[in-house]
Amino acid sequence: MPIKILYFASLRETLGLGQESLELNATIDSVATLKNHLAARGEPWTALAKMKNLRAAINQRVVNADNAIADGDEVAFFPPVTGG
Amino acid sequence: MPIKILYFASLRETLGLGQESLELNATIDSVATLKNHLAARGEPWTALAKMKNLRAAINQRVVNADNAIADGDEVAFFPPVTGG
Amino acid sequence: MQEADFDVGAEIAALTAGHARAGAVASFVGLVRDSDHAAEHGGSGEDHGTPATINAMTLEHYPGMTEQALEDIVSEARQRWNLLDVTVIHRVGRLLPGERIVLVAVASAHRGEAFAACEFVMDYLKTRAPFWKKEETPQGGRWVDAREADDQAASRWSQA
Amino acid sequence: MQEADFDVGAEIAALTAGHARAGAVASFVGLVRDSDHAAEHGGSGEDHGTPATINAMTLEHYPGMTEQALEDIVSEARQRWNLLDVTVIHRVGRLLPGERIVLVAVASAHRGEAFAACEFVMDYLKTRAPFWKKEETPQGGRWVDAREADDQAASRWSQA
Repeated sequence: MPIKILYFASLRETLGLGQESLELNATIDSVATLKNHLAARGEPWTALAKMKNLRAAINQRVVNADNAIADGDEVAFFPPVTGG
Repeated sequence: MPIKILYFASLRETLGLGQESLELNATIDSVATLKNHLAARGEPWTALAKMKNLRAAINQRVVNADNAIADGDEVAFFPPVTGG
Repeated sequence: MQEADFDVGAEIAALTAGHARAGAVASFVGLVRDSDHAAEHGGSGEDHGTPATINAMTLEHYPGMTEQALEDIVSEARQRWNLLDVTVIHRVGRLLPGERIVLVAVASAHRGEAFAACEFVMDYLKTRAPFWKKEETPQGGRWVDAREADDQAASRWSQA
Repeated sequence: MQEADFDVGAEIAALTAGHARAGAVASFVGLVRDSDHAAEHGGSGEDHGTPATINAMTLEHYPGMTEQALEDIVSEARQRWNLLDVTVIHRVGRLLPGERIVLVAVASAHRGEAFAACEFVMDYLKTRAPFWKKEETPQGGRWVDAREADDQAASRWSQA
């Protein structure tokens, strides 16, 4: 079962993409390894590696880079929040 | 010109009086001496001496006991405030 | 000071109507509660062990001085923080449980200043504005005692 | 979350309607300002020396996570203070200067708890709830940068 990846705000605009699906494999098993995999696609995906303070959530909870990802998870990447 | 004296809240009720006029003299020249003069009238005026945390204002500004009183002043005595 | 109730939403909206830089409004509404003040706090008086029902509350004030005291408090808040506008409304007369007593609303560019100033105005109002509350309870009338907690709250601002 | 505006007075009144012990409601309303956020602060970016006019603001959010984040924040506030009720409303979509963005209202028996909880919810909302602001200025669209001051404000609550 693939994971769902969501992008928000300036990151969504930079990538020109709001969401996608991806099949996990042995080398993509955490937020950090997923981020590296995506950034390795080249421009504009390098933004994921370059953006300072990139935030990530798994299943709608904020997580750290070393957090594991499992099949079927909803993973989101976004800049620091600015509501209120 | 006499001074005007105002009493508020529980003090007003205890004294059964909201306001009065009084002529100053050589022995009544400050908040403290005025208070002593009034308390010396006997019951229920001793309440002025007995009440802890009695507050006083001259011309609608809170003052200390040693504050001088002048002819024509408006002097008020009241318990600690409890609004809001 | 007024006997009539006030419209919280309208007051807050009016506060920012002329201020395009206003990004923040902090406000406070104080209400008549249904049970005894001292008892709720464990009591400044030992004879208030259980909360007494309050049927009504009468607010007395010192006409003339009240206006001056509120102006002084708002003026001090404006000196301490960068505020765009401040509204203070305090009712007097007889009020029932659930009725609004007081509104303080502060508009500023940023929320930190709005919150601090609003709390400051309330703390000073509670200790410096000449209002007195008398509760009507089933056991009779009772003037509310000043709370030490209110003095402590107000004294924070002079230590800062 | 909603696109529609909200009625501050009605929300505050509703908050205390069922709570006879409510003596205090602290609330906060955040509004769209007419000039640039970063510039007002002296700027996290050096290229914002003078305030830029803001024509409109668009608020994006993360549906699903937003609800969860706000629930978590309110739940933490209720653990920290003795609160009677809490309302949080945050608008999304395109808003004009002067329009309301957010309402936080907290009812408690006493004002100290109401003020603290209201400010806590705002500080956490600003740093933990997935909303993002994009300003429309005469120079074009611009995503608002997160403010270090907001992180500092939120971090106060973990030191306490």
